[in-house]
Amino acid sequence: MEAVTETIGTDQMEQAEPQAAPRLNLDLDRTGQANEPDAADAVFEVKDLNVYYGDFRAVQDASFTVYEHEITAMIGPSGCGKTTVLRCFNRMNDLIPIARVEGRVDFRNVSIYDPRVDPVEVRRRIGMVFQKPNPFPKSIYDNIAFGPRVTGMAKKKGDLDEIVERSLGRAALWDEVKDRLKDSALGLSGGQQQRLCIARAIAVDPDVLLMDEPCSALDPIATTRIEDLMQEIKDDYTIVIVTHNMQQAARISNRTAFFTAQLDSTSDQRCGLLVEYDRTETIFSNPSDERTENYVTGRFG
Amino acid sequence: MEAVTETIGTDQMEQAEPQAAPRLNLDLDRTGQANEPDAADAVFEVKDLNVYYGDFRAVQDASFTVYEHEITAMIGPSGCGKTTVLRCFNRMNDLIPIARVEGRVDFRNVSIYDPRVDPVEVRRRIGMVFQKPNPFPKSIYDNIAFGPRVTGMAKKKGDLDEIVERSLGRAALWDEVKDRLKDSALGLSGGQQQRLCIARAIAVDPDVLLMDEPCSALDPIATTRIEDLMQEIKDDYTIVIVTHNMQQAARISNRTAFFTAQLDSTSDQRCGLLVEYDRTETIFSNPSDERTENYVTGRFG
Amino acid sequence: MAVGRLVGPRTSKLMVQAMERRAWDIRGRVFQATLLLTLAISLFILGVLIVDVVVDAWGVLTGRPGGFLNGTMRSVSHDHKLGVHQALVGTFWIAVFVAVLAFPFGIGAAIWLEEYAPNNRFTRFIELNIRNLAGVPSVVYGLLGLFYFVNTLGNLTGGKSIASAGITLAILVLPIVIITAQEAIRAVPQGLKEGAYGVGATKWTMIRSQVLPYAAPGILTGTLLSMSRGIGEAAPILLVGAVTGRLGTDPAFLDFSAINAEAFMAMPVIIVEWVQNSGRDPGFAEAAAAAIVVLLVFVILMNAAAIFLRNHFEKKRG
Amino acid sequence: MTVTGRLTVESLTADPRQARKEQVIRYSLGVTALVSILISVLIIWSLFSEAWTFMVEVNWGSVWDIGWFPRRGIYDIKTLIVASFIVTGIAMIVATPLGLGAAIFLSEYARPGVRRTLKPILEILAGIPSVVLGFFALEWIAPNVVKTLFNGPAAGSLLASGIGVGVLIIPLVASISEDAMNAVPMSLREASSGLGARKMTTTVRVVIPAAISGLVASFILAVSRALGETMVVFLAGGASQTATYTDSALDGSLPMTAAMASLARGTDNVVGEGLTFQSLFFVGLVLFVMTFGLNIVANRFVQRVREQY
Amino acid sequence: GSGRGVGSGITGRVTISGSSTVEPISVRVAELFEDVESGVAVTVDGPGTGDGFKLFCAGETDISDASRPIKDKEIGECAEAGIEFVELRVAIDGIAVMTNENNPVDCVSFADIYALVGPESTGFKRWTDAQALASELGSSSTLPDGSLDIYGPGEESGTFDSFVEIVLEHTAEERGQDATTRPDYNANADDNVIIQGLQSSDSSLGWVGYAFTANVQGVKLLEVDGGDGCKAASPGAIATGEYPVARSLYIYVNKAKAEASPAVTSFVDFYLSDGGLGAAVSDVKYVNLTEEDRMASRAEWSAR
Ligand SMILES: Nc1ncnc2c1ncn2[C@@H]1O[C@H](COP(=O)(O)OP(=O)(O)OP(=O)(O)O)[C@@H](O)[C@H]1O
Ligand SMILES: Nc1ncnc2c1ncn2[C@@H]1O[C@H](COP(=O)(O)OP(=O)(O)OP(=O)(O)O)[C@@H](O)[C@H]1O
Ligand SMILES: [Mg+2]
Ligand SMILES: [Mg+2]
Repeated sequence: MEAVTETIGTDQMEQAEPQAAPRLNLDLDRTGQANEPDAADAVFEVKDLNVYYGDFRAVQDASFTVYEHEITAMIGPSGCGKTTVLRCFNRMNDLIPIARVEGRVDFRNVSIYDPRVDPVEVRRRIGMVFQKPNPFPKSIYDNIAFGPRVTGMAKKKGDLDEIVERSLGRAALWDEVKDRLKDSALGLSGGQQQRLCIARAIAVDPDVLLMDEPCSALDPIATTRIEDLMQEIKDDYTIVIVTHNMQQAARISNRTAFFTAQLDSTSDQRCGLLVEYDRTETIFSNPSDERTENYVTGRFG
Repeated sequence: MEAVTETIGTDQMEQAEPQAAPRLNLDLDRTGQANEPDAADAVFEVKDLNVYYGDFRAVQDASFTVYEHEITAMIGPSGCGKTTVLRCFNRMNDLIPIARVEGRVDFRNVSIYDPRVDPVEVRRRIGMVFQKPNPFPKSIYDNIAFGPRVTGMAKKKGDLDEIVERSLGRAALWDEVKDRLKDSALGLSGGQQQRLCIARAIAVDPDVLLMDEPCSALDPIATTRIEDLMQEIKDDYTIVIVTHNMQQAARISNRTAFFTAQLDSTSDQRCGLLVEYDRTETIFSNPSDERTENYVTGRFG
Repeated sequence: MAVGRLVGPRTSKLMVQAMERRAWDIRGRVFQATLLLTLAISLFILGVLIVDVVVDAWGVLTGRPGGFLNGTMRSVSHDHKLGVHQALVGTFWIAVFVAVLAFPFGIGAAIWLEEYAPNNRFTRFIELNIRNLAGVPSVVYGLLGLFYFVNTLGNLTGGKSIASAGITLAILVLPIVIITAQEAIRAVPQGLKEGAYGVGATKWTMIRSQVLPYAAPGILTGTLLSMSRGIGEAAPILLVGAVTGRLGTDPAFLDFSAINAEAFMAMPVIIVEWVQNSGRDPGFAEAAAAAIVVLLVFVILMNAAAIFLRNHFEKKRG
Repeated sequence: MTVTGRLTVESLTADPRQARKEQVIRYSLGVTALVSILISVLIIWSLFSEAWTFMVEVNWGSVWDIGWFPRRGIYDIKTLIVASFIVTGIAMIVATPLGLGAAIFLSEYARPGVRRTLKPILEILAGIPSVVLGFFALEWIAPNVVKTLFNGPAAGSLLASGIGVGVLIIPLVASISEDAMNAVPMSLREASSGLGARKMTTTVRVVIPAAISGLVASFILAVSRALGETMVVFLAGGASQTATYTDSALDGSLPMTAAMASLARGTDNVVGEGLTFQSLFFVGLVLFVMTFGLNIVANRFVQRVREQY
Repeated sequence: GSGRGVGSGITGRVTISGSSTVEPISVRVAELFEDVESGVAVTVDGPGTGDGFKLFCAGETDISDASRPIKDKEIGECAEAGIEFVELRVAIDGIAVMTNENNPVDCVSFADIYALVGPESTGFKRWTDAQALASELGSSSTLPDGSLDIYGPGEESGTFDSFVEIVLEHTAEERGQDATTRPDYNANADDNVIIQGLQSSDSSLGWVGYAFTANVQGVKLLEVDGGDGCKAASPGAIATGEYPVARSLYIYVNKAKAEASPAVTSFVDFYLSDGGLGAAVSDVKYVNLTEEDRMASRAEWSAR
């Protein structure tokens, strides 16, 4: 994790707060929606984010704000950098030695790339669910208990049992697995495994849930269950989801960020670009950028 | 290739010809289109096709007909057996030792699983383009020349040069690579590699081109080029394409087959099923099956 | 389309002819048969080897198996006390050294290289160095042992002792342990690591709770393979000075004083000794064959266990 | 944890005790990795220091003479090197066609079940200790192959030990070559079949060229292994502690490794008189440099395979 | 462990060093002895007769193996250290000098052998190459014209040492040469390989321990002229010393140590018994003493 160049010093931190305001006004003007969250509800503020893999710039100058208790979707063609941006939110990119992040990502007004910040603490608060369900090769119980154990959350055995039951319950999995908590998690179906991963993420009581195409490996029925689940839990968590599936974004999200991959004329490489970020209805019915419109109407991609 | 159980005896062959007719009338009735191809134009007739991987039935009882000089698309959620069906058309499944094909696939009235039929000859006539561009680690020239050489098509060096130029030309790649035919094909971009693979398939002058998600690894611009290319060459070839992308199917194909994966109650496994096969306009605007409608309108998947 | 368009015949009969199997793909068949032959010859020779050894060993092993395992080195082959006990004791202790030294260091190094090492020149240098060490001929490790453990550190190790031989062989197998452990660790799915990090695990917690359990079978495979290599190597111990000729003492297996005693024997070296003796005393050829069978039982069992284990887990994990 | 509003940097900093523990683990593991460097340094130091003494003190005329007689002060290194090359050459002639053929068969032709059975068997056989091959070469190959087919001596000879080493490295060649061909993506085979190529054509014109780096690597590694192989040539090489120069495979002689092993054997072993002890390290150094060079080249090829796919 | 025999329960150590030629006999006797007296640990070493006497006269060993009688100088050293000893003859080392049965040569003199295989013969490829040197050394033989293919044991063996010391050493020292053979001959530790080599060339020459020549085909034992005319090798001629390429092998026992240690005493008792020497000498392929000579050694020991 040491390979990431933390280009953002603490001195830049003080200037962060007045960031989100102007954009909000714009939103109001364009869509006429009055119940826009105010700046205090911003969970993430991304400003001039650039991510490099070695020399290759995967994401260029992205700036946007994620609001509390909303589902924010990121859509766009393959390779446009959606996953890359998402992984900046909990410093998961630290795990890729060649990845380098520039610009700022503020989580509740703290720059998470501040050198004093421990990425482990960040990930405690910002849970993640991956494209392919990745249960540990342990029992269902131990999968859920893993997080509370390593973070020292549960003091007593009873606490742990309670956390496991509550998390599985929230992930709508308790009834299906309560009789076989000691069985291997690998014996669950794909959809169950993904809900298990959601339960596992919930178990450490995070503030935010990041989800990277959580349904792409699932069948339609399992997908529906996960989507329902997201709707249920969004009152407690802030959710950021990457999806390939425009219909899914339209169905579940409050806000949508549309990325595309654009040929960078200087380097002759394709670089991810945030084209448009707005309320989901706007993106799908009245986008302001032609590229967004082409994409959401299926004219390309 | 010896592992496939060839369940279809030659004695079944004689009954093959009157197969496509009834369905054509139906089509006429439903869509009112008069320029429906007649039975003589059928390139593939698939009848009661079942494909197994070991004990697992991946495709169940598929029957449909592919017509000459058309683009036929196969769509459906992941794992529904699209690739499996496509690979039955040129006996590519023979390469998977555990794969077993039952039912019949007639190519221009010849059952290609007839024991007398040489799969090598079948593949000569029915070219294939794969999901991931797979150029040989040789020069561009040698990639194209490979097929003509091994099939003994080109008698003289001049012939070979001509075939290479013409194939690259047809695949809209000649101008981009004509000055570096001796360079390694691995140095080309993804989109160029995929066009190279198309050129390579064209070089042996096949009758049919099978394409398995040929654009899924490509960016929108490269995708557009390949789609244009398909439109151009469809007068000379019959094309069958598998795609994940409904928009693509709608844009380019004449006919669409919609597959889905359905839980088989007896084996508790998900098995691929052909839900509906019709003219593309019909599938997208007026499908007769509810599952098709749900899928094409994005209500699931 | 100018050049040979093949759509051609559309009627059933002609088409079938066109696509008919060429009677026999003679060249292909010959090619395949040749390849099969090479495989058969290879396995045949190795089979002959095993059969030859077992046949030679038959008399000794069926005649007096217990006496042979409990017997000691003798200068004539017809001595009824001739046997491999001293060599088994030496090999046992060498195995202990390998396990105690090579395994922890090797696995530790593998963890560091796969999970901690920065991606820089120094790391690449270490990796290259390990790969090269794995290719250094074993006899050169013998020189290393002779120079340092027998001569320079002779006071500590007891000179030409089991300790010297054990440390030398531990060093010899270290690169193999590292490389196989690295492979096992590399095979841990990124998803598992990310899953652990995603709920707030620290690096070491992640390694301990996810990487090591998942990689355990692979690491075990590597340790078994390197152990079998360690107990089968003769050249380094020969240089470190396993006794040739007479070894007066015959310690018990758990006799710790044997570790740094100035004389020892080991299975591969007793085989060398007896093969060489067979010139003046042909009876030693049988004794050598019997000792080979004893050694092969251990080595092949270890290898087989390792490879079975690896294949089993590979299959289980798809 | 429902945090609302602001958070402070402090709430996201690491627990210092935890951080220290992580640090200690990190450094301990780093130290274990450094051991490998230490070993290399030790090897090179021991080889060079003794070999240096040898090179300074030896009468260089005796390093190019009639044979290897270390106890008489005649250290004709060419005798050893030529014997090593003869053995290695014979070993490669035996192992390359057999190992490569077996590998191609396993990777391209064998049914999965057959492959799943035979590959592990080959790998198990790859673990047969070399003393066993030494015994086999002397007791079986010499009388049954060298004498019968080549009219050579029924006892040890370079030919017998060359064949023995060849048999020893067949599994090595087969296993690495098989891995190399297995690493060729299925998609290339499919592309070739899709164009109407027959299996043999696909194998010869697509798979083998694509795997060539790995095949070359396996060949070089096998050469290096054959050069460094000790016990087979020691037991079946047909010479004892000395060797007169010969370039005939039917004679007995001492390859480098056998010369070292035989110096070490015997009651008054390695101490010896004069430069005997040092000559051991001199030969070791020559051998080390040769195999080191080969390994570096082989690793390059292996690296190339990795980068390709 | 093994070898737990039923002895008289003596414990202790016996330390033996000296000639590498005698070493195999002492080792074999030690093995047989330990089978009976498992409480005694016998160590045997073979650095050479001279080195052995140095240790012996320094009081570091109980028994010294020797392939020649002790020299006056060594007697002096022992006396200085106050060490008294008994000399016991234990076996005879006879070496057969051989050639192919098709070779016309029947007898060679020490001078011929020196000219053919001595240090000055290095590089000689034919028998005739050695003619000049042989004549110079006073030999009257006419060497045949054939390629000179020499087979013998390697330098590490006791037979090599004996051969050099008996046949070559004297002439070599006179001529200021190292006491050794030419390096370029086919050395092999395996006596059967030496015999095979002799069989393979019509004009071969070689030497092995006499015991290995029993029942060999295609080769003949040469008569050897050690100054007293050509003598053929036979057990009798070797035992009597008539055949010149033979010598007696001895052990020297420290009297005081034997007195002090029952282990040493009983070991030597055993050494000289039929169960000791009687079995060991033929086991390791040396020539047994005649019955009278063995009795003489026992008498010597009893009379110490
Ligand atoms: N670990 C990595 N090393 C190098 N390049 C990477 C790495 N991960 C991603 N990239 C590159 O960065 C770009 C953006 O990748 P990213 O995975 O963020 O795209 P995405 O929008 O999530 O695509 P997809 O929809 O296919 O998941 C791509 O060009 C990709 O090749
Ligand atoms: N080689 C194989 N061995 C075993 N099962 C296979 C194999 N190939 C495919 N399958 C299984 O057969 C089913 C159909 O697979 P197929 O690849 O045809 O689906 P698809 O519709 O092409 O999916 P996708 O859109 O993901 O490419 C799946 O359940 C898959 O797991
Ligand atoms: Mg992604
Ligand atoms: Mg597919």
